[in-house]
Amino acid sequence: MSAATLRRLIVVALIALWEFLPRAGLIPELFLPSLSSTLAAGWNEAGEYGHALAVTLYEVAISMAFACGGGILLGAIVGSLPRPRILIMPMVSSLYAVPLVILYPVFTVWLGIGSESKIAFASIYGFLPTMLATAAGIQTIDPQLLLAARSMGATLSQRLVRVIIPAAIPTVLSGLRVGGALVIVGVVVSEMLISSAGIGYLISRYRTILDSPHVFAGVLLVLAMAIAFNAAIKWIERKAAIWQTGTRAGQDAAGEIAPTGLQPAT
Amino acid sequence: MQSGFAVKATRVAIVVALFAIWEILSRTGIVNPRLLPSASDTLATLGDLLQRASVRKDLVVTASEVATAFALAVPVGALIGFLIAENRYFADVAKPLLFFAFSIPKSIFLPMFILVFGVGFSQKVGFGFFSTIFIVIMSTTTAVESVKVEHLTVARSYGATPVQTAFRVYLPSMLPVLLEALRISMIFNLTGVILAEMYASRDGIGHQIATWGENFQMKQLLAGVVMIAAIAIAFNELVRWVETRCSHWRT
Amino acid sequence: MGGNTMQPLANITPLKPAGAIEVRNVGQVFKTTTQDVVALENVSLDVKPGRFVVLVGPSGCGKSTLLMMMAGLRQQTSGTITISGAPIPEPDPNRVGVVFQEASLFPWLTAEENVEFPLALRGVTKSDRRARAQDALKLVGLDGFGKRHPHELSGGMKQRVSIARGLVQDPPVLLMDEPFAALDEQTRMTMGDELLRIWAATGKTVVFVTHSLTEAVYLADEVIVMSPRPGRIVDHLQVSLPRPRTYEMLSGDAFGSLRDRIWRHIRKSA
Amino acid sequence: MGGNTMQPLANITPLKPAGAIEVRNVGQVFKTTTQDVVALENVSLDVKPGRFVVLVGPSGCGKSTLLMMMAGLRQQTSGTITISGAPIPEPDPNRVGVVFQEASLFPWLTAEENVEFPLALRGVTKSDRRARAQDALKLVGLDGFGKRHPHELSGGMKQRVSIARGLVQDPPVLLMDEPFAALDEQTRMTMGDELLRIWAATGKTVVFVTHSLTEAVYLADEVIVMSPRPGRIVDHLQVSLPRPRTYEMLSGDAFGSLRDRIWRHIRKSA
Amino acid sequence: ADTVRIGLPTKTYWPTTIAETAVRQKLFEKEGIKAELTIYRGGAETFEAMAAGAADVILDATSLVSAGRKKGVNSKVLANAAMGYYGWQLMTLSKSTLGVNDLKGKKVAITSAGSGSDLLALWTQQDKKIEFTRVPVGGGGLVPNLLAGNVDAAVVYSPLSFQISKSGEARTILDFSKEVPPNLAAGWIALDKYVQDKPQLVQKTLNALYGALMFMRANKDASVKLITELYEIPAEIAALEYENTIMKLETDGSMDGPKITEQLQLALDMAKAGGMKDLGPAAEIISTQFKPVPTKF
Ligand SMILES: Nc1ncnc2c1ncn2[C@@H]1O[C@H](COP(=O)(O)OP(=O)(O)OP(=O)(O)O)[C@@H](O)[C@H]1O
Ligand SMILES: Nc1ncnc2c1ncn2[C@@H]1O[C@H](COP(=O)(O)OP(=O)(O)OP(=O)(O)O)[C@@H](O)[C@H]1O
Ligand SMILES: Cc1ncc(C[n+]2csc(CCO)c2C)c(N)n1
Ligand SMILES: [Mg+2]
Ligand SMILES: [Mg+2]
Repeated sequence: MSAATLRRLIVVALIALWEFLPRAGLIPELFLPSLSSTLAAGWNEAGEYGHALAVTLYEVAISMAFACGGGILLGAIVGSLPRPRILIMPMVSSLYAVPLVILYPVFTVWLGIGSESKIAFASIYGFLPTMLATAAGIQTIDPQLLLAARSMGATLSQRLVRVIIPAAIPTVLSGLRVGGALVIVGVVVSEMLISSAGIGYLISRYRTILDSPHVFAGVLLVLAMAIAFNAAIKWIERKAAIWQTGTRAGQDAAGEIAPTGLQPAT
Repeated sequence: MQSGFAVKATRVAIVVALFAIWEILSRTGIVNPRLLPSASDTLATLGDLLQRASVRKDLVVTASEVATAFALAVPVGALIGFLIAENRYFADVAKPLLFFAFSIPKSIFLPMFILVFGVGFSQKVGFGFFSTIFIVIMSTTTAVESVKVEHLTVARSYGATPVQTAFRVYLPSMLPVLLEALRISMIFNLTGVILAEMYASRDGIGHQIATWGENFQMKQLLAGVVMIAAIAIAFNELVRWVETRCSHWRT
Repeated sequence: MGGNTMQPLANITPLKPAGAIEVRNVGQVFKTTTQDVVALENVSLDVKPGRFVVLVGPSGCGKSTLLMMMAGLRQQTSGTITISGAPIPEPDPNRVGVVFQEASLFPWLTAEENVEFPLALRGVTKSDRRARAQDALKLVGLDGFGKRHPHELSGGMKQRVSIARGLVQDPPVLLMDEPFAALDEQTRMTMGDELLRIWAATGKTVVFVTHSLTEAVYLADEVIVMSPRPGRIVDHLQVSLPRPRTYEMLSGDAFGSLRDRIWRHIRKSA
Repeated sequence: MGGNTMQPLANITPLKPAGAIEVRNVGQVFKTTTQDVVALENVSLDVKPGRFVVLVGPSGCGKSTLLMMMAGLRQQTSGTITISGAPIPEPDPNRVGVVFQEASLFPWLTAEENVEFPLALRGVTKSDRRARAQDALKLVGLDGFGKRHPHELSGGMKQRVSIARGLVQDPPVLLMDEPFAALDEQTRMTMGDELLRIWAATGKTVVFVTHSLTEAVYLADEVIVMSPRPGRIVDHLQVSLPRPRTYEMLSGDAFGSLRDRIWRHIRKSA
Repeated sequence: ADTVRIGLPTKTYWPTTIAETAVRQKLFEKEGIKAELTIYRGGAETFEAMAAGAADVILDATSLVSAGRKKGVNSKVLANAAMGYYGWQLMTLSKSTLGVNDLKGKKVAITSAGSGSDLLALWTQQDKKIEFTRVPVGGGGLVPNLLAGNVDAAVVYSPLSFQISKSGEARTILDFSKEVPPNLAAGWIALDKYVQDKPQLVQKTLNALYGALMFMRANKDASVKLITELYEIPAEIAALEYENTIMKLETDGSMDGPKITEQLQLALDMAKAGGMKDLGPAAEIISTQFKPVPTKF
């Protein structure tokens, strides 16, 4: 049996269990409603979920732009300048060790309970891995490539656009993959904690009134977002980085997460 | 060495500056001190908290949960990670699923852990384990893949047994990556346990922090956050220190 | 790559003919945190246009450093260097082309795009660029491989692309720093013949760095031997073997004695 | 590393003298998911004890595969291989030592610990181990460098450590797969002389793989030339140049004609 | 001795004070049982813990009991703990001039959807015929978000409400303990199965809890001291909490009084207005099996 087949079988089995376990009464519906009742609940309130999804997607998109844009920019700066790197990287890595969630309630005070606080929180959440990966990517660029470009008379900006960025793409993408996943988690978790809109809000709201089918309908939407994001990154990887096929590092970047630059998803 | 000292001094200066800004913001009322008690007040509260027997007991509880979850997650995760790294088929099956599991907010599953373990030590350890294992698996895989084929061939050519290969080639080769993995796993582990404590618990420092938060006891809350941050950073630095010691042979 | 499809020389008024290299009392000192490293000391050297000059010497003697200065990639601490009669304060691909090891190709570009790279930097139009890259690729015998990425090419082919990239702007001088070091000996030999063919066809001045003494004598008009750090020129040999060079010459006495002479310098310094 | 400090040969009853290698009709087929790759076909070969045999052939012809089978690291698909008269179903460091490229040293161990590694695997006591590692390091000329880590050694020094590791159990046979490939030509020449000195001092049978034809002729008693895949033996040359080999011989006619003969085989197959 | 695991929804909430008193006065010991107190993150979490078998007797909103029945969690209200929302107030910043009727279109902070504060917010909307946005901010978010001006008003529970009105930062614009008609908002709850298996343990637990309440009523100083300690608040606030909350709680816990069903139904109706669906009739979740006999202290 091919690996992909087995993997699909596992997924199908999990889905079947999701339907069967609650139906058979092996797990109370409060904790896990059957898949069908979850889907039905989602369908019945499709309008509400659609609206919440729009809010969440908006927040995810903006946070993604901040986290990824900022992460790439700062990572590029820190990665290419040795002084700030020595100074900042260990501090960033330490900061990273702090479970940030505890601070979220204080966070809302500064930025309000609207989208801003979610965006800020998720941006910071996704920013660190992207930045760390980019810095690592820039740092490991073969100096030979930069030398070659210089010998052909490339200016600083030409070197940036034509050498540094393309050379860093594989590492940056693997950073984005993690950073993006964390942005989604960050938005949803902060919506769950304090908010009045979005998927996370719906999950929380339905949870406190014990309406588990609606809770899991929200969870399903989060899963769908994660899957879609993953597919998008894969697509970009294929488009942007054909050249890395053939190198071991290249193959790894396609399916792998660099362990550096991860943060606990809550 | 001198520049090393300069760097350390600058880092300390940055941290001191941050605390100073915090102090000023709060003291001058630029930020409502009810919402952000001053740094000095927070540190004083921290000192006060550390005097309390109950807080110390909470710290011990959390520490034992963290240690247990870690001691369970690391070997189990390492074993699975090893299988994935060494077996192409297993890797093809498991990797996408693992990545997916990684990108789900784990807190959704907190009630499940109460369902299975009740409330107490095992539930918190269970959730800590669950939050840690994925990252252990993924980083072990990377660590195993960092072992050079040449080194394995050398060991084989000198008739090394599997156990000898494991301890004399795999382990030292993987050590730098593995330490890095341990460091990150510990971050996940700590977050997991604290989250479980915040959600439902009788004791533990996470439980205390959540309570302080719920009751708007800002000084205690911030002191707790500073305490957790200090512990996390201390652990982080410790492992990084071991890392540089252990990989002195790396150029 | 006939001169006709190529851009004319940069607008400099050469005191010397295009392709002449003049190195006068050049020194290079690297300042590091701990100490100053004198990499090169009082190096003087004249290369006439169209000559094939090979630089040899023990590792760390400053060969790459000297080449970098000739390429305008690094400035000497003392002395002067002129290329085609003018100093070279910064890289000028119209005067000097540089060829590195195969690893210096951009892996995300195709062979053809790699060769076009220096032209793209100067804003040469797409079609013009493509045409000139085709010419250069044809010259190095890679007709039809333009669409491949470096990882789809063998070591020797990658090195040809690298050479084509150095040649595409038709500079009168070509600097090559151990271009064949990453190739196995057999490919290396073939590439040597190939390089001589290209050199003969284009009439460039070539400065070539290698660790292989056989390769040095086989390729060179002149071999320059350098001493360990601080790098100085300890010998300058004229290789008067006839051209085209053939594999059989390797076993000849003339060849052997030249190589022995170099080897003695190197051995002495090791 | 006198024989006296070394362990006696493994307890086999040799039909042939220690150090003899016999390869009979050996084939190797790699089964991959897409197709079967015939790497070697019907290879037969006799190496008498104490001989220095060099294997050359185009890339991918199966040289490494053949060596792996002699080392017991891979089993042939057909045919038989005996070392010192007995088959070698698994690696046996008392009969066969293997020397890889410098990159195969364990970077986390010091030079001395690297050399001790094979002994440590067999539980030799610390002091005994240390003494034998010292002998082996002295033999390769690295007295006093035992406490350094590989990254603190030059390429040539690393390769010496690698050789010492292969020699430390005093096996009658030493297999070397392109041991000098990562070294520059000058270090390579010096290492070649060094290897011949060690070989002369210990009297081992050596099978040596290289891409350098000069190196092949310079080192060998016999050169075995292989064809491209499926690998077969296409020539077996006796090199009757006197020993010790000197650098001057490289320019001699005898040397040249041997190298030419090999080159023609290789060129034909390329 | 048998151990009962008591689930409490919030630390600074009167049920915690009662249970803590029972422990400190050794009332559980006097009943010959042991008690293990666990404080959860809120009513829903406490209910989940009971459903999962992690808590045996809990104090929670009665509406959750009704909602749980439709999700396979069968529990009942065993004893009536509170008939009103004591100490709960709708507050604005002192410097704000808003009154209840000005809240139209404004933002009002609540702890979480379906919580007591949410029900009160909804009740206000209906009662005053105004519409505003309810924003869930969690217990810890009420005061900060009010002070930061992120919301215009907040439904605050005691003792926080007493604290910020005392400090002058906020003022009350609606006192729910006075405005909301009596309804059975909170009760002691257990799973049917647990009641069936260990009726005596449940009885003893209720005895101890109501014994604690009696003790508190009889010992003001000791109780205020306990509240001061537990909540880490000034004694004067603790005294307010004592007077306005503890002293208002139901003392006999009886579930077979004449108006119980009606008052419970009123609580469920409020919950329905709060968005809870599938709530059965009040009678379904009443258990009259126990009558707390306060343990002598
Ligand atoms: N950026 C630098 N900072 C300090 N020292 C340097 C620097 N670059 C080179 N050197 C030193 O200058 C000397 C000459 O270096 P260079 O690379 O030119 O030698 P090389 O002859 O090319 O050696 P190789 O044969 O190994 O390529 C060396 O001793 C080297 O250590
Ligand atoms: N594990 C394997 N699976 C499939 N094919 C293999 C495997 N190992 C080697 N081969 C194939 O067997 C042939 C011989 O390989 P081998 O490595 O022995 O060649 P070689 O002569 O050592 O080449 P080189 O000079 O490049 O080192 C090659 O064509 C190679 O592709
Ligand atoms: C800080 C705080 N958070 C949540 C609740 C919610 N809650 C838990 S049980 C219950 C029933 C009594 O109304 C209610 C409302 C609260 N009371 N206090
Ligand atoms: Mg160099
Ligand atoms: Mg090979």
